[in-house]
Amino acid sequence: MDSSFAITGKGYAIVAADMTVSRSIVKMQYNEDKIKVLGSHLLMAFSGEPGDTVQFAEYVERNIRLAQIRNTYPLPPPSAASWIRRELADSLRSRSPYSVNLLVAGYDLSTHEPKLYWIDYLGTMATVPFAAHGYGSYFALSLLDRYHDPEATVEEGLATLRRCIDEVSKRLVVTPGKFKVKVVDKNGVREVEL
Amino acid sequence: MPQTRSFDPYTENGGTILAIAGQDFSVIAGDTRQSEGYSIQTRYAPKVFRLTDRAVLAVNGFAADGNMFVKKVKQRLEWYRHAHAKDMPLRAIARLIQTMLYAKRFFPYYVYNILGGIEEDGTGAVYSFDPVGSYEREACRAAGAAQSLVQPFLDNQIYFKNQVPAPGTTHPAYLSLPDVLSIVIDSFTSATERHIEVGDGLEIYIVFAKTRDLQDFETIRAKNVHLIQELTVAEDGERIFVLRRDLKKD
Amino acid sequence: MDHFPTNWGRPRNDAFDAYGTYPIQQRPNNIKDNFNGVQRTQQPIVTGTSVLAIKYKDGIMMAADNLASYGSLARFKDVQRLHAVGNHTVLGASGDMSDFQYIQSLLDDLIIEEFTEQDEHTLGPAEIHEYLSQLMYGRRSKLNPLWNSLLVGGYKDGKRFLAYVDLLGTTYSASTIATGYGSYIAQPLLRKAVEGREDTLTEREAQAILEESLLVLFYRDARSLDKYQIAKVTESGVSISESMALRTSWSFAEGIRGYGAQTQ
Amino acid sequence: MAAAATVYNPVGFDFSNQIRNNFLADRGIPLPKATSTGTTIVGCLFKDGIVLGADTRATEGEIVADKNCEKIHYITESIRCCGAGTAADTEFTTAMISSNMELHALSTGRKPRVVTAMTMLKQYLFRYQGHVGAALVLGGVDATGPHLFTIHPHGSTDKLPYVTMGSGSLAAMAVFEAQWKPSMTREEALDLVNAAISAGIFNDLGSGSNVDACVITATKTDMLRNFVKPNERVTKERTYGFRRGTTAFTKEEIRNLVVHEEIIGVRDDAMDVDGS
Amino acid sequence: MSIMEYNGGSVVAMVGKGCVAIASDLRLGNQALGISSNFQKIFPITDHIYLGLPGLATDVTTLKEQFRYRVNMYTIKEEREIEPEAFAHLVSSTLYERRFGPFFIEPVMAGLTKKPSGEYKPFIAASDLIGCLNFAKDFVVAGTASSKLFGVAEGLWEPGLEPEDLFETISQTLLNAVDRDAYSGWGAVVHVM
Amino acid sequence: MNSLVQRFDTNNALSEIKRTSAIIEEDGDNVSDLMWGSYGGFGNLATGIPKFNIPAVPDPSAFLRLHTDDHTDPSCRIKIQHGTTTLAFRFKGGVIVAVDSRATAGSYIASGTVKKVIEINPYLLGTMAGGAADCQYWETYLGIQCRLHELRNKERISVAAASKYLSNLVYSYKGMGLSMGTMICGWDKTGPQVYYVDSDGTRLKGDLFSVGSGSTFAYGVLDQGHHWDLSDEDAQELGRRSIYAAGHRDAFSGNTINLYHVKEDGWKFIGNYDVSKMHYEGPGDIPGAPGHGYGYSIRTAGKSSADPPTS
Repeated sequence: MDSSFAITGKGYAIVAADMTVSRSIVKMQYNEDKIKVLGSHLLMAFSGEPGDTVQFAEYVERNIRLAQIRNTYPLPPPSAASWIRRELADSLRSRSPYSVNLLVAGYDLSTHEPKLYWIDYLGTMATVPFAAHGYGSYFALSLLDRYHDPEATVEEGLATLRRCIDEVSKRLVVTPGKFKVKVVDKNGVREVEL
Repeated sequence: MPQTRSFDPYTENGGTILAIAGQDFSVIAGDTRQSEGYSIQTRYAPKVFRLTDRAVLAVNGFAADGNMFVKKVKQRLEWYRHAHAKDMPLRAIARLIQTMLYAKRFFPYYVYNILGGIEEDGTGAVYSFDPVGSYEREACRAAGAAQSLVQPFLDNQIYFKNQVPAPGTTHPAYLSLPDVLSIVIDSFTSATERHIEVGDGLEIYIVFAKTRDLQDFETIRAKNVHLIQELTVAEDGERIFVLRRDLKKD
Repeated sequence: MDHFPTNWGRPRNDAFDAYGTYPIQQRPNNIKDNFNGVQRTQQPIVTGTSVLAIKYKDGIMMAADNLASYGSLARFKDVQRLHAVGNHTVLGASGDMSDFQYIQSLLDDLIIEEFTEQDEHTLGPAEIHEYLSQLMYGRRSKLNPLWNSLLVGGYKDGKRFLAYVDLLGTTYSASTIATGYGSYIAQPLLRKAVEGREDTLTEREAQAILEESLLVLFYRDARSLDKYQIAKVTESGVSISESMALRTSWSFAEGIRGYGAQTQ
Repeated sequence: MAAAATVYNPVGFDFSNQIRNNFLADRGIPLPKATSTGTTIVGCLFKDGIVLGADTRATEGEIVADKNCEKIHYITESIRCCGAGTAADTEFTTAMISSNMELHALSTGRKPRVVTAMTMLKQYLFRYQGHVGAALVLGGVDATGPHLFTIHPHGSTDKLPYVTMGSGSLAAMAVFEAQWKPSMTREEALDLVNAAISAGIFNDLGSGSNVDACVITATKTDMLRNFVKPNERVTKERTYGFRRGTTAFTKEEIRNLVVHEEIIGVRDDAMDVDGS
Repeated sequence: MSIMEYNGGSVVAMVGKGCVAIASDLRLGNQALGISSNFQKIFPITDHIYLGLPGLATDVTTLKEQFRYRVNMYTIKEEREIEPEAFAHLVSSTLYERRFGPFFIEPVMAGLTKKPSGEYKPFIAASDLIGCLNFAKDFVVAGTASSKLFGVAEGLWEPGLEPEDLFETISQTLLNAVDRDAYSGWGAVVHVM
Repeated sequence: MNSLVQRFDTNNALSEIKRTSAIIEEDGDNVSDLMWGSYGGFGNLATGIPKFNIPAVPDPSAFLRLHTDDHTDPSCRIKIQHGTTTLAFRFKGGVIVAVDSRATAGSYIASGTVKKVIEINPYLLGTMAGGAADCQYWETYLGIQCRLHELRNKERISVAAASKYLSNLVYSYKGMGLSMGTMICGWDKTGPQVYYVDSDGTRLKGDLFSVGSGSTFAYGVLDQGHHWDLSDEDAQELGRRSIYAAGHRDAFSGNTINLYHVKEDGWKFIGNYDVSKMHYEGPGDIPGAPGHGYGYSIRTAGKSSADPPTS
């Protein structure tokens, strides 16, 4: 029952993910961080099969770091997303595939724009202005169609995000609880309290 | 020889039907092939039936259910005629068909019905049904094996879907009879090309409102004398004709 | 009620995926096995193979061999699968022979009943076919079918009649019909020989066509026999021939050696 | 993955997707089936050689995917092979055997024999235990005379004077059983093959469109593509052209492949620089 | 629901007079849920070949990358641009290689072949998911709306269409077909060569 | 042996034929009623709660599941049309009812012109989600009963009573395979009312419901814009916008929007709106409309989230 959302705005991208880890009918943890900071300007929210998620996120984190060490420069968001997708698609062809859904958000310093990629566990990738995974997407996407503004300020963006979270809390059978929210813009990554 | 492990009371006998309503006429058509699996059972099994002088029913799906259903509808209409000394109006027949189909909700008739004809106000009408009786009145509808091939073509040619009219004009609200007939024939020849269960023969029923001038039809009739037959029973009422022609037999 | 629309409009079964497992719902894989408990004729036991019939100038002609098989065993070699019903109709049956015998007794009773009425009406082939199609459809609707494919042929009031009905109640008529394996093997030959020539074929030609088809069937259908009967229905009524034998030829096999490189 | 991606394919099949596809299948999603052609293919012996025949319909389920496909495949100049079953399998299997036969011919320096092709095919198909779904009619003329075989998907073979395969095989076989006789002339054999294929075309829904035939004799091979065309489409009742501008669109981009560039001399002496 | 319908999408290609057109919808779905309305399914391979890849979206991206790689390798090794016919066979053999674990893609190709005389001849082809090629003279279709596309295209297509008319015909074919398909739609793109 | 004697007893042939005719008479129609009088030839709606033909198998609902529409099993033959996004909400000006018009059978869009609001009588509306035939049939039947109630009691039936009647009716078929999720909306002595009734037997009274595959998308827009004091125009716009949202995102919803408004003097049909037209052009120049297309790309045309440094 993971829920994650991401939206872009004027010069930034916001990624939000719920903080609960549940097993059977029990919430095991309610302050888990499901958003990995992959670089100075890159974020990745992950959800899916327990175990796979963290393993894959850490694997990606190390490799993105390695790429930066090797090349001096970090991978720009499009290249990073493409590489992540490829890893996921290839892993699906191995004996132990990762079942992980991802939202990769970053700020592209060369084009000065935020980038957001929706990637599912099959390795499907789409570039979108806003995205969601989990049951939350069934409520949030129509809401974002209505309220999302590509030129919104961070405050407006957070207000829109709050609408999504409120809606999901109101309508989803299992309320996701608290959300971790991170913002990436030209100055880098920072965490925001809602 | 049937050697299945358990008995399946349904089968599928292929074929396609369609109907188009004009302003004061209705066209109901079906191919005449009846097949099972890769075999042609017969090259001539009618799927379109005259119910009254202003109602024609096309059935498609499982042939045994279809024939039985038509038989029962005709029986009900006969009873109605005896009780009320007139033919049942078209929209009442539509509701009758709904309740008859729904009566078998838990053991459905595997039939897709299209009812076409003339309403009491003299307009052409088409009613389409799903196997358990949900129905609606439409201007055109295709059903059966090749419905997904034919219906979008009709959307385009009958409803002018996705077509921007030339500047300063609008699309006509109703098509003329010759246009409708040629679209029907082309629909079936196209479906025959691309769907293996459609072919052999084509039967087109044409129902005209009482008041309609048949001049355009007489021109067509004169050209196809041997193909067209009149089925009307009563005089001075609506008139029904059937046009038969061949389709490819492969 | 869930929000996967494709789950709608069909009976609920909460045993399957009650919570809509994510991301792809678990689907019931094997729902075909719900009818194991039903004890009814679920398969034929003693069976007859194809029946062939065509229209010709004077009426209709029908042919069937004399075999009733028990599985792959050629069990009874003297079974008559053509049955006269009244004076105008002949019935040919493939499929389960016991069900066929039941149908025969029903029809015999029907004819006797009709006869005792003495009302100047006699049942013609169309009526017999209608009766049988109602019977077969009714039984299929009770999910207790009579496991047969039947051909009804006849001649009455100057009209030929030939039609088919099977265990599902499916009916149709055509100028040539074949049941069972014959619908694959004999039907193409019959169609080619008969379609368009229904009004000119003589009795001799018609019989030759049927015999050739029976011969081909005997070559290719492992459940067939070289003993057969032919029924004719014409103006003058029904006649069913005595059992006859096909003249077979296997001479083409002389030149065949093995299935590959062998030459001797 | 990366190793497999070269221009020229490595030998054999690549199973890398299979784990993933099984994973999807386990989730209850039925995997799609490949194009499988219901077909009528036949072959028969006559006085001087072999006649092969095929219809030209390729189906995907109930839909006709190709109205005029070629089902008589080239093996060598005097050996041809008709294919039924999974379309891609017949295509690739015959192509592979064809090139192997060519290599065989080059390495032995002789005209290859029909039995060689037959043995290659049966061994290949047997190895895949029926998973390569090719049902074939192989015919040809070689130094030992005319030969006609059928090869089933599991690798079993048959050697007969007249053979049929595919969904229309029963219809076609009925024609052969009724009419075939030894030592027919070329015309008789062609007529018979035409009748057999036509029986399939008009009685089997999986077969249709045209008749292809191929006559192989010791001296010559005639590929009679669309030998008979009994199913031409009638002309449509009307034309369906649209007025230009009928379709609304939001954006138009033209990518001109011919780049026009006007070169303007900046100074008169530019040419001199080039020339010196 | 089959895996071919998981993400949705359809492609059609048509021949005109000295021209070809290839068109697709733009939807990327996750079953019934629409995810993106600008998902590219048609890719330029060379200046004279376009390739449409309807089917499972992850394989669209994977195959696109693989074909780009193989075509580049071909160009380097052969020192010439790949011709449409050769490319069709490259697609076919790439797919058949995975006969027993296929990509869930049914490619559609459209291109112009340069004849010795210097003119360009239209070329279209389609393949099933294991590489059975279908060279047609009129039109080819694939994707979740394929049966609908077959029906409309069979009705609307006519020989000898000029590029502008071909655009109208292929657009009308695609739009009306995807309008009857739940898994295709969300905008469309048409390429006319 | 006894049965054998009977078999060949000529006197008994008649009974044998009767037995077969009993087999042939396979459905339990009350023939005499339907043949005669003012019911003559009509369907079974007019003659009380109809009898249904049940297949003779141990588990009829399993039989039905085997043969009727099931996305897990493409080989099943009988494709029943599905209804999809519907919504209804209460506000100070009455009840807004909005629905889409798409019916799908598998991936094929069987119809884009389905009337999913069933006009039970001038004061009552029912919506249609789930099995189209189930909704049409039982809500028509409900209409008959409501009229009879009026005739018997000389007053209109309350929304509560009508919905309860329907709920009891379908509950008696629970587990048989009926599928409907409907909102019964109307205005009675107690004011505007909305009841949700489904084939499980659930009956809920509430302010705001949405049912169908696209309901979550409709909720997303609806919840954000809904409050009791909406003006009539804003409420209508909210209904329209919410169904558009579902029609856009959900593959099984779409084509056109039908909008109804129930007020004290009965329901009024506000309009039919094409979803594609809403996407590109919006509802046009009507009160409450945004003045542009609803589509995200239309609404945000020309906007960019790029933030190039201003030099």
